[in-house]
Amino acid sequence: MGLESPFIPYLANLKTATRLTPDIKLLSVELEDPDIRASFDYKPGQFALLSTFGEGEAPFGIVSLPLQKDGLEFAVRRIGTVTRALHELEPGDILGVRGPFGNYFPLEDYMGKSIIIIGGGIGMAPLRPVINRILERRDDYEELVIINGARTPQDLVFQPEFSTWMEAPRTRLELTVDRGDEHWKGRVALVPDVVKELAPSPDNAVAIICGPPIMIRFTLTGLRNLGFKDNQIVTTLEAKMKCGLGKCARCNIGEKYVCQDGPVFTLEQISQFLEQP
Amino acid sequence: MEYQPKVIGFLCNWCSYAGADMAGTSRMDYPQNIRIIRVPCSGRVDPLFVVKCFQRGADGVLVSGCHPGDCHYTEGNYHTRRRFALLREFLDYLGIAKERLRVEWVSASEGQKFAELVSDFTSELAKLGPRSKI
Amino acid sequence: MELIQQIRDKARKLLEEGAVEGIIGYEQASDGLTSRPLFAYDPSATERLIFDETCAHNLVKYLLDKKGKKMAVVVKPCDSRAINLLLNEGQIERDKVFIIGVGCPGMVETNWNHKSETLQAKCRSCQLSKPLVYDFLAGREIERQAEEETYSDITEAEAGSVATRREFWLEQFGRCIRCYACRQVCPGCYCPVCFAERLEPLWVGIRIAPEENEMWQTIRSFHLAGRCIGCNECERVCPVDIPLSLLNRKLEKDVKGLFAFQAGLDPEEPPPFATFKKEEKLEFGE
Amino acid sequence: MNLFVSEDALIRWLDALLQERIVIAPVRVQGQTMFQPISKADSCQLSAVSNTTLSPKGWFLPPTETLFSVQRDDGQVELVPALVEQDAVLFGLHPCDAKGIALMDKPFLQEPGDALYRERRSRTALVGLACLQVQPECFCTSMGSAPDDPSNVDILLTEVEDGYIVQVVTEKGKSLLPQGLAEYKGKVPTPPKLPAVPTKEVISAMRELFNDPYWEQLADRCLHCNICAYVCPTCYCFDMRDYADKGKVERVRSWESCQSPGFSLTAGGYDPRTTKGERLRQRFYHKLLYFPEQFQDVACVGCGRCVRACPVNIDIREVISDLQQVTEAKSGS
Repeated sequence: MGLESPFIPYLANLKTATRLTPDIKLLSVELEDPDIRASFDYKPGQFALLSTFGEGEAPFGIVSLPLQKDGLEFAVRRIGTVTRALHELEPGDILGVRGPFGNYFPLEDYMGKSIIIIGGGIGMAPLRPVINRILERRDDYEELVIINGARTPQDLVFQPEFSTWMEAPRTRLELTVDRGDEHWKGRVALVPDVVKELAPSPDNAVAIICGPPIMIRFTLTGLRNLGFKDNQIVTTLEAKMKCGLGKCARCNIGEKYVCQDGPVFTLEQISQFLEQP
Repeated sequence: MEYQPKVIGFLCNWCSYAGADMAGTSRMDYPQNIRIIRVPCSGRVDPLFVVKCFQRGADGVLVSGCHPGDCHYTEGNYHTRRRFALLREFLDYLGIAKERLRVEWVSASEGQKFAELVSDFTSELAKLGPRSKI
Repeated sequence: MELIQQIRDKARKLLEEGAVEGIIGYEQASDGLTSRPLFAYDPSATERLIFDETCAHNLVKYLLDKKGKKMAVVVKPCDSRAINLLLNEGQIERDKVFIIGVGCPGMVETNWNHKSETLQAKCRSCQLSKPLVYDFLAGREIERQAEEETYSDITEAEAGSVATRREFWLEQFGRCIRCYACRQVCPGCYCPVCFAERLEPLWVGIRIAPEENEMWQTIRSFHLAGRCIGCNECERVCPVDIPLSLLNRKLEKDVKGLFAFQAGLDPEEPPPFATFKKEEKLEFGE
Repeated sequence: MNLFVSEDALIRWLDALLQERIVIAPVRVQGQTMFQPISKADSCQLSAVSNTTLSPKGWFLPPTETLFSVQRDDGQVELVPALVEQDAVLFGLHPCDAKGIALMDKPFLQEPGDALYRERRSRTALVGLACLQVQPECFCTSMGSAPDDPSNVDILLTEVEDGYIVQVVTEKGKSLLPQGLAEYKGKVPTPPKLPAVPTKEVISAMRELFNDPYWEQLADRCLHCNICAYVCPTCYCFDMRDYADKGKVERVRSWESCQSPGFSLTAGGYDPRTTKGERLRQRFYHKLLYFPEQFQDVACVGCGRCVRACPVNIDIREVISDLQQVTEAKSGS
């Protein structure tokens, strides 16, 4: 029984760890084995299970784009045992990567449409590769509206990329925070209110939303009031995961396995789940 | 390699830890089998810590605090006394000899007593021999 | 049976008057021989209430799932000690519980689809003719001709060597599959996050192996020291028949010996680890 | 073609098997029967009547196992996968347990297959034992199995006068047989009859029953322990975590159950199933609806272990018939 057990991760080492917010770090990871690195293909929306040997594994969306020079990137919020260990890794340290798992955002189907991207806090992480892929092929898409919310200004994620997003053609970046501070000059409002205010048109548009459940619930009503149908609204579900292989049933919601049938679902699909997440 | 018992010592910060410190500063040598863990009060030592020490392979555990009545927090060691009177009996019943768990009162000025206590405890554990590992 | 009819009538009246939102009692199990807990919310369901010598379940723990709701619960004398325990530890409010007390003939050893004639060990030494606390007594007091609890099995084990006891317990703990039924059934086990589930620090861990099982059983039973009321449900529900009462009764005997205390007799008296006596020596010299 | 093995020949056969294989068989332990590796033939307690307390799934998905260990030397890290060292034979399992193993094959062997599980399966022969009598809570015939169903074993034994009929099912079984077994020409005992449990009709109605208050009421008496999942031959959920012990790191897999408090709780605090009713419902829906939709077979073999072991008598047969009444009441039929 050789190494082909799907539970054994690929070895990788940490190249860089940049702090994005007080509790979120952007980890750039390079797979050790060159053949695996070359064949490790994925699409925006897919995730991997990262291992720190001694704690365990946890699922993280892959936030880089494939064949990007600085390897696989993950935005990790420090919240449990594995994330604490990931935050303590130094460049050069060894970790494990299993994946890529799950389905992905069907960006090819969205060509020729306007894209509204709504992210709350760490919810921006799985949306980043979507934004960067759209900017890579900007002409294939109509309007691009990005609404990025967070609790406080320093909790806004991916700040180094705001300027590139803002200057991209036919692209609009709206930042908002729940609570400002003395030198925050931007918007202070909840994400659902910003959506209501910007009132993006549902015609030939797709909304991709990811964030804390409360934000999603209120933003959904806003989008539906604006005329968005459930098959025009897409999200990526957060669930407890252990194997990523559709075996341990931890992410089993209704008849779906989030690790294999998801994590990306349209609202229409989710509304047909027997069990509501 | 002659059997060296592994001893874990939970020492209360105000009395026993200071006593051990005094033993050190006045050059009293005592066996270095003991690994000392400083706790604010002997009352802070949860039976869970002691059982975990035994599970991870300790041969002996010492819980040491201020003499009853001198506790910096007035009643910490009264609780320690009750807890470990029961736990000692219970562990013996479960097959961990009661001699392996000792509760002693060592004040900040009793460096000598601490040194003697550790060497006496270590030799007693050496006689008992290693615990049968699972 | 007159006792059963009294329980049913009282339960029906309580529900019809809206005095309680639900009744927690016993009904016949699907083997037609033993019994199982019943939750009755509408008066018609009270017809299924029964009480016989197979109603060993301690229903008091279910009150913890119904906090804030006024419930009636059928309580045997031994179960009533769990009421006192939970009152003493502030887990239930007395005015939220209507206690239907029953004089108890003693419960028999049962298994699924099997009812023996022999009384459970705890019942052979039980001296309680009626519950210590109740709002209504169904049936009548039943004088118990109880044998004195001498803990003979415990003292016999204590007389053996440390090595034999170690071997005995390693074999018992080796069979534990960590289903946690002993915790889930125990009225004294209600921590929001049990120490066995904590990840940081990892006190027990997920391995189902002798070492971790020993850690689990040792600390679980020690957390009941001076709190276990001897309903022995943990031993009854254990799927691999580990003699857990040998742990609980050892602690019960020592707590009586060291602190002259028995759990669940008086809801006001503080349990042994919540108090102390300055002058007691407890074999530590001072 | 049925063969015959006498009682003594069986003992000799077991001794022969013990020379080259691990033999797991029912053994008496503290008043219960458990599947355990045996060291000598006569500790094997074959019984054509009752079942073991725990199912034999523990041989293929052990309560705890190491998936791989991490070797660290001067910065270099190597992941050493756990290996299956020896062939084995699982002796004396009843057809319902054999079906349970076949059901567990579906998720574990589905690509990407679990290599450890697959290796153990291929290196373990299954010698089944038909049931001559059944216990009151058995209902295997309603779940696609039968007291004499040979389909999931390599050899099926059936107890007769001073010995056993030996029905060879697979090549693997044939290779295990001792030499010179005579042909059996006698009568094959007819399998006992079992009560029918209306599973098919109920499963089709389960979609509409998801939000029925029945589940919340049923869960009132549930203790939320893991007994039903751990005794069950087809409950296979597991947990994985690392163990760092004195410098050695191992990734460990252990049994887990959807009744446990943290089963679906994420680190961020989100949990789709927080109430008792939701968790109890998940167990029945995974067995009777989700697994069948994913693998076209019900994840229950009717062995009756959960019925016997549940401290508060949550009886899956009663749940199924209750669901039927609830559907009839709903549809007014």
